[in-house]
Amino acid sequence: MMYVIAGFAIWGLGWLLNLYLANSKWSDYRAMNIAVPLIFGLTVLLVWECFVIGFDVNPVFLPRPSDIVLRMAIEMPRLWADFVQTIVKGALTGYILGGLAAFAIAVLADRSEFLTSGVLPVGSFMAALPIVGIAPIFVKWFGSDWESKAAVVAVMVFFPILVNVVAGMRDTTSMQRDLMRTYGAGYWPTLLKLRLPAAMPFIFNGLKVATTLSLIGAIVAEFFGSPTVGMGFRISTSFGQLALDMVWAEIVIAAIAGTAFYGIVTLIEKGVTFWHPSQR
Amino acid sequence: MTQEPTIDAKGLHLTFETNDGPVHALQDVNLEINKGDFVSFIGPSGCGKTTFLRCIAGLETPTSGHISVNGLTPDEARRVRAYGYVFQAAGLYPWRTIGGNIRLPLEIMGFSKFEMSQRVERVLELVDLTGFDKKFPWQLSGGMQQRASIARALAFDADILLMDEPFGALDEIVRDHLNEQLLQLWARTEKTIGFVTHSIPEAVYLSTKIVVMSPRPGRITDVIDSSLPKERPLDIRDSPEFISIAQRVRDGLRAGHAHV
Amino acid sequence: MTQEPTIDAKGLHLTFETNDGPVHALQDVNLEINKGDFVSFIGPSGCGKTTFLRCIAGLETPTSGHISVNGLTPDEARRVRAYGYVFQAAGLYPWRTIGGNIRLPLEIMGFSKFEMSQRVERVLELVDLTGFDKKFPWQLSGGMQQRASIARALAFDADILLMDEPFGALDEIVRDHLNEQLLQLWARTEKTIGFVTHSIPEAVYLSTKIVVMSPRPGRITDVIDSSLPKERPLDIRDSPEFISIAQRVRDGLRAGHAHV
Amino acid sequence: MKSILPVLTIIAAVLFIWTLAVVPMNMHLTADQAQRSGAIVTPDTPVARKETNGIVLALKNPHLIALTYVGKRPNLPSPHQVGLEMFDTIFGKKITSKRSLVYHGWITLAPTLLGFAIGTLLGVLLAVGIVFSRVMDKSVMPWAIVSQTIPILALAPMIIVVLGAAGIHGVLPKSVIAAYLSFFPVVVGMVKGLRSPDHMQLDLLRTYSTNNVQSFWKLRLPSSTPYLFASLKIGISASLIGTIVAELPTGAKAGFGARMLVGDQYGQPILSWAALFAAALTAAALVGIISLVERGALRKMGMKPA
Amino acid sequence: DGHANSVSLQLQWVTQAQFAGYYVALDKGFYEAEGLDVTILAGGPDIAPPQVLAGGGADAMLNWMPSALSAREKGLPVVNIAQPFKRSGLMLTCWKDTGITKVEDFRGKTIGVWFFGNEYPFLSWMSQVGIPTEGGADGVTVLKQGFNVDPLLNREADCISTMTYNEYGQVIDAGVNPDELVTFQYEEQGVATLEDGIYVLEENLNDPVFVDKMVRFVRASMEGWKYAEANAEEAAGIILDNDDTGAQNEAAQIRMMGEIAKLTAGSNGALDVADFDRTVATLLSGGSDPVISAVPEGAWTHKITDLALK
Ligand SMILES: Nc1ncnc2c1ncn2[C@@H]1O[C@H](COP(=O)(O)OP(=O)(O)OP(=O)(O)O)[C@@H](O)[C@H]1O
Ligand SMILES: Nc1ncnc2c1ncn2[C@@H]1O[C@H](COP(=O)(O)OP(=O)(O)OP(=O)(O)O)[C@@H](O)[C@H]1O
Ligand SMILES: Cc1ncc(C[n+]2csc(CCO)c2C)c(N)n1
Ligand SMILES: [Mg+2]
Ligand SMILES: [Mg+2]
Repeated sequence: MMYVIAGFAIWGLGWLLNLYLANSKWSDYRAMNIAVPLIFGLTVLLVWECFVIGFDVNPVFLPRPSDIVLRMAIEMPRLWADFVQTIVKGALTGYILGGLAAFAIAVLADRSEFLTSGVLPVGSFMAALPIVGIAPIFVKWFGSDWESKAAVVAVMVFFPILVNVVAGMRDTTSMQRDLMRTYGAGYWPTLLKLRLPAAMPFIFNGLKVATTLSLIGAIVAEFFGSPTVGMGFRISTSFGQLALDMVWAEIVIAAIAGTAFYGIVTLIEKGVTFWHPSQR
Repeated sequence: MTQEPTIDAKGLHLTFETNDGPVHALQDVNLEINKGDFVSFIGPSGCGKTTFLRCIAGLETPTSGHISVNGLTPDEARRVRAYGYVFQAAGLYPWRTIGGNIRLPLEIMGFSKFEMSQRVERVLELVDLTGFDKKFPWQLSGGMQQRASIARALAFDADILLMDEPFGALDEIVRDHLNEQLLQLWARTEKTIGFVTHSIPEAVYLSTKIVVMSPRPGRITDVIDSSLPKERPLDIRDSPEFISIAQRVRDGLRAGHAHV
Repeated sequence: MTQEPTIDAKGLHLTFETNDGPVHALQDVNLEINKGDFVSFIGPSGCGKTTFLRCIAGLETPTSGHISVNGLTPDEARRVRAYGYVFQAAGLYPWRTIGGNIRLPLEIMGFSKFEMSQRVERVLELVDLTGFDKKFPWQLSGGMQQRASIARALAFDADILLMDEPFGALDEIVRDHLNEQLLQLWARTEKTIGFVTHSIPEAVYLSTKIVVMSPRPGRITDVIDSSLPKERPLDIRDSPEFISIAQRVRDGLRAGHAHV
Repeated sequence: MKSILPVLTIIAAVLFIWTLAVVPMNMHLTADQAQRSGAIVTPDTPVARKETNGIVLALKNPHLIALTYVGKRPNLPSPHQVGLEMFDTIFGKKITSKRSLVYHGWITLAPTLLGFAIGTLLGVLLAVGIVFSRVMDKSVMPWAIVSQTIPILALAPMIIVVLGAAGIHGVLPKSVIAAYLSFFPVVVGMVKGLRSPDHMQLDLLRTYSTNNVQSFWKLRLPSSTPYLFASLKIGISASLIGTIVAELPTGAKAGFGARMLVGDQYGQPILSWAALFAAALTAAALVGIISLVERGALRKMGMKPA
Repeated sequence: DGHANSVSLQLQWVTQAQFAGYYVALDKGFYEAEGLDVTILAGGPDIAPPQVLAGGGADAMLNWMPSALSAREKGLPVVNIAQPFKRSGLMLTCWKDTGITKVEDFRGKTIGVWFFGNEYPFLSWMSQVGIPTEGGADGVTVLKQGFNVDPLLNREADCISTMTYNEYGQVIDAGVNPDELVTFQYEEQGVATLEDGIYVLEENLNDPVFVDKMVRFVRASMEGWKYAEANAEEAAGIILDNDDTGAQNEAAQIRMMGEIAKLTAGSNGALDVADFDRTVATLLSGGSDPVISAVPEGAWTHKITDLALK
């Protein structure tokens, strides 16, 4: 009971602290962008810990955060190997391949209205292929190792990037286009000097959504066949063994890696699209 | 070739379809502009000045009628980069600095690095924006943006300059200064210039030909060939000739308004 | 209350931080505007006219100095809807028709349906756009859009009207017409008006007070109280008094430019 | 409607490549099978064939090419196999039959729609919160991102078990997973959209001294509309995928997901492929409906649809 | 009340003849005759029955004993109350042309294994015969096998895990001749562990109401099993009726029922303690990373079966 009350108290305190920080005069500092979510996260963890103890939750259900941290400390080498297998080999490779393909197809299709209006619906059809359907097929085609995971990721990230590149390249004002026309600018100058720069805010939208998709894709595909290493392998195996602390340790790694990946893309976006109203 | 007009519009019509009915932006417009002419377009707002300029530049396709530029279609002329165009709004690319915006046409037309920086510097000076080349458009005032867009159009030497109210957002002093500069440029280079303005003195001061337009439907109501000499000091504006031309323009304008 | 100036700026500074150094948009600006004044701001582009108007409206926060509006801070005054503001560019909402755009402030301020349609009709007529209420902004010419944005600011009766070059894109005839209308409105309603313009005659014709500004850093170089009577027919512009005030403004402007 | 021809063209191209790919993809299995029934195959052992690329193998054994199109458990079913299976299970069965894809489609569709509604509502609410509250902006957005980096298939069983323990069965648990996947694109798109008004548009409202509620209805919401629809299209596909993922830990009993799984497990790839394509078609149809609504809405708002 | 007579059973896989006894008992009204209202919850690749049990989502679960004992050690006290499966159906199926004839030949080969708590029997076996599972020329390379037999057909793996009653038949259905294959049944290798048993939470066994309904449940279930053994075709038909996916085919289910009958034959439902001890011994010999570290106490009870079979 004590713990439950403590949980609620921490909840309230964390919220108040954030309320204060976010509205304080420091709220525009860079550090606040990290501190506030961190406090939020820390609060969640503490409340979680208190509630698990207080409500006596069975650890095969929900482990305590402290157990998870402990597990992470013990299993570092294994977690690292899983990370390399799944994120570096599977997700990143697939992200790059899928991104390049989407980009190439978008730019190609964009040359003609005809191709674009054909590629987009077919692309959206592809995006709707559920991962639990394509993962077994790709494992069959490309084997159990990371290649099949990269293929799944490539397919998953393809559409969001494609749509955004296409939409972005159309997001120019008529005056901006007319200006290019008065220069008698051909396809390439218009592409390089107007359409691509103007498309950047959209492209980064797609790239950001794709970061989270790529992690999910690589991890989930391992459920359908893998070597005996990898985050998805570990999650499903540990889940079957009811080693929930290990499952959560991997989830934490996935969350950290995913957030970092997203953050890096966001940083690049800030640098590239500094001129867009949403960045100013 | 010298006989043939640089720009020749015959029986031009242009109708926009809108949600509540067609808008006749241009109706039976006929106009000849010769090489080296400085033509001003003046008329109430909505009379089709912008639309006509866009037709010349091949940015808008007339519903019917015929238009030729240097004996080519406007589209072809556009492709051989016959025009410099200044839009009614500045329309700078937000991801480029002022310098970068001016460099844009130069890059496209393949000028050398050195040539580019020289030209950028020269036109920035011309429009009084020296030192602003590293700023981004949103960091400039409205008038400064407009001047940057004029600089952009001047940076490459197109034979035909089309300017849609380029000096609208500028004060009298700068405006006088730029008017003089423009006249000098025109005299020196023999460019053909199409120029939209709302200022009667400006139109009279600059032009060899003044086209008065009237709205609903947009059409030309008067074409005045200026009898002013090519050499025009600012104080020519007090000459009786100047005042009489201005009066004719004003009457034409008033007639257009009465029609409303 | 009648003693106290409606708008009172004391020692205003405003500096923008940009990628290549700070820009001093306003430096030590002091100005008092009394209730019922019609104040024009004139100066070369980039001298801070827009910035100062935005400070009055509470849209920009000065780096230092003090400003009060009706004894309130600009922010507070904004909150009691003391202002009507016309921006330098039309800034109509593209998803609303012209009528819808004018109705926008009225909806927000909770006017009745009937009242709204009456007011929309009235101000559309005032700016000569009757019949255009169902068109979308991009179907209008530049000048027509600007007039629509003026109508939008006039539709609700704010005590203070701030207008940033409202007539820049209009031709002389319409401009004269709107100038007269504005003067009438002002005389009738005793509004306090802040008005940015680049036209010296316009400034002199309209104002009770003319503020001449100069750039880099942006500051006030002259404040001219007009001795013209309140009743002003258009031909007052030929009176010697008018011409002498205009000359003073022109001199002030020129001095500002020389400084560049 | 004018996009029908281009779409058909692209589909034709895809089908063409697909048809070509069937040969090398299935060549090994076909060769193994042909050899068992006495045909002469080069190279003549499966182990040697494994080292040979599918195209080369096809060139060496042209007489087997036709057989690659009719295998019962191909690596890549040929388009006509999938097409026939789909036709048969969509039109050839009573829609109440367990063998009808229409029946399974409905099983999957119901949680999808409910989940989409929940997810969209949640997404819009969060986006509004993020745009109007600094605390929400700073603390919720990073965690919304984190939530999407958690592999859903790992989380799904726990959610299902927790809800099951709370006595919630049936459509709702699947909808929760569907909502979990669909809220994120809506948040991201809506935040972007609600922040898309430019300075002048915002300043105008400031001069009217609007409160947040008014600026939401009059400015932010209208200008976010294009973004909203773009997100809804992604969201509805995500919702469908969520439902299908959720069909595994809810005991893969019925629905597209169950068909895919069971087809895969019992060596009936054609059945899986048919379910896979039916799912994608369903999503495409849902996206199409949203596009139609979008068209109407944007036209009414005077925006020229792109 | 409802609680006294309602039972929900969590299966460990999708509806198939492996679970025929329960479906038959339901369909033939054996449960009803005992006054029970039984719900059968199908399983699948992403369902851990012990977790469902812990969450209160089911009264009883089916599980393989290694997985159940491991859950017990993890702090989830599950107890075996009945053991309808006497023999193990687990085996490895290998291509003959890989040269594999005996266990020693596994070295340097790739083998597909089911994980998710089902890897223990294999790992124990390998550690008993001294073959490392970390790959290399000297050990086996382990693949986490998906839910189909493609790794074998595509020759990605030299051997895969199969059940006598299901996956093995699928390999044959794919056109493979039995004499192209070599099989290793865990039962014959002496490393068999007990498969599908009925488990409940230990604490529930203190509740007489619960015990009473379990007694009736086990009695009816065993009746179902015996009926299914004797009427394979009818049982397969019942499975098909209960399969909501509409994807199962009849021939495969009839064959599966036939093979399942061989595994349930010889069990009256009561756990044979010798089988239990053998399972525990196998698991304890699991080398460096054993499934369980000590002989489990109280992991089974005859309390239910004693009453049920009386
Ligand atoms: N957001 C901004 N960031 C940086 N500098 C700015 C910004 N806005 C304005 N400035 C600078 O402040 C100065 C004053 O600008 P302001 O817009 O007030 O001029 P203005 O008098 O209205 O000119 P114009 O007549 O051309 O509209 C200019 O030098 C401009 O470059
Ligand atoms: N894209 C369009 N769709 C529909 N109507 C249009 C469009 N563009 C212009 N118009 C209409 O055509 C007419 C002429 O417009 P135009 O822009 O040529 O006028 P303008 O003479 O340049 O006016 P201003 O001096 O105000 O810029 C106007 O009535 C305008 O409403
Ligand atoms: C994820 C997962 N993988 C393997 C098994 C083991 N298993 C137990 S019964 C059965 C059916 C065989 O036809 C299989 C494969 C499981 N339960 N869950
Ligand atoms: Mg115009
Ligand atoms: Mg300004």
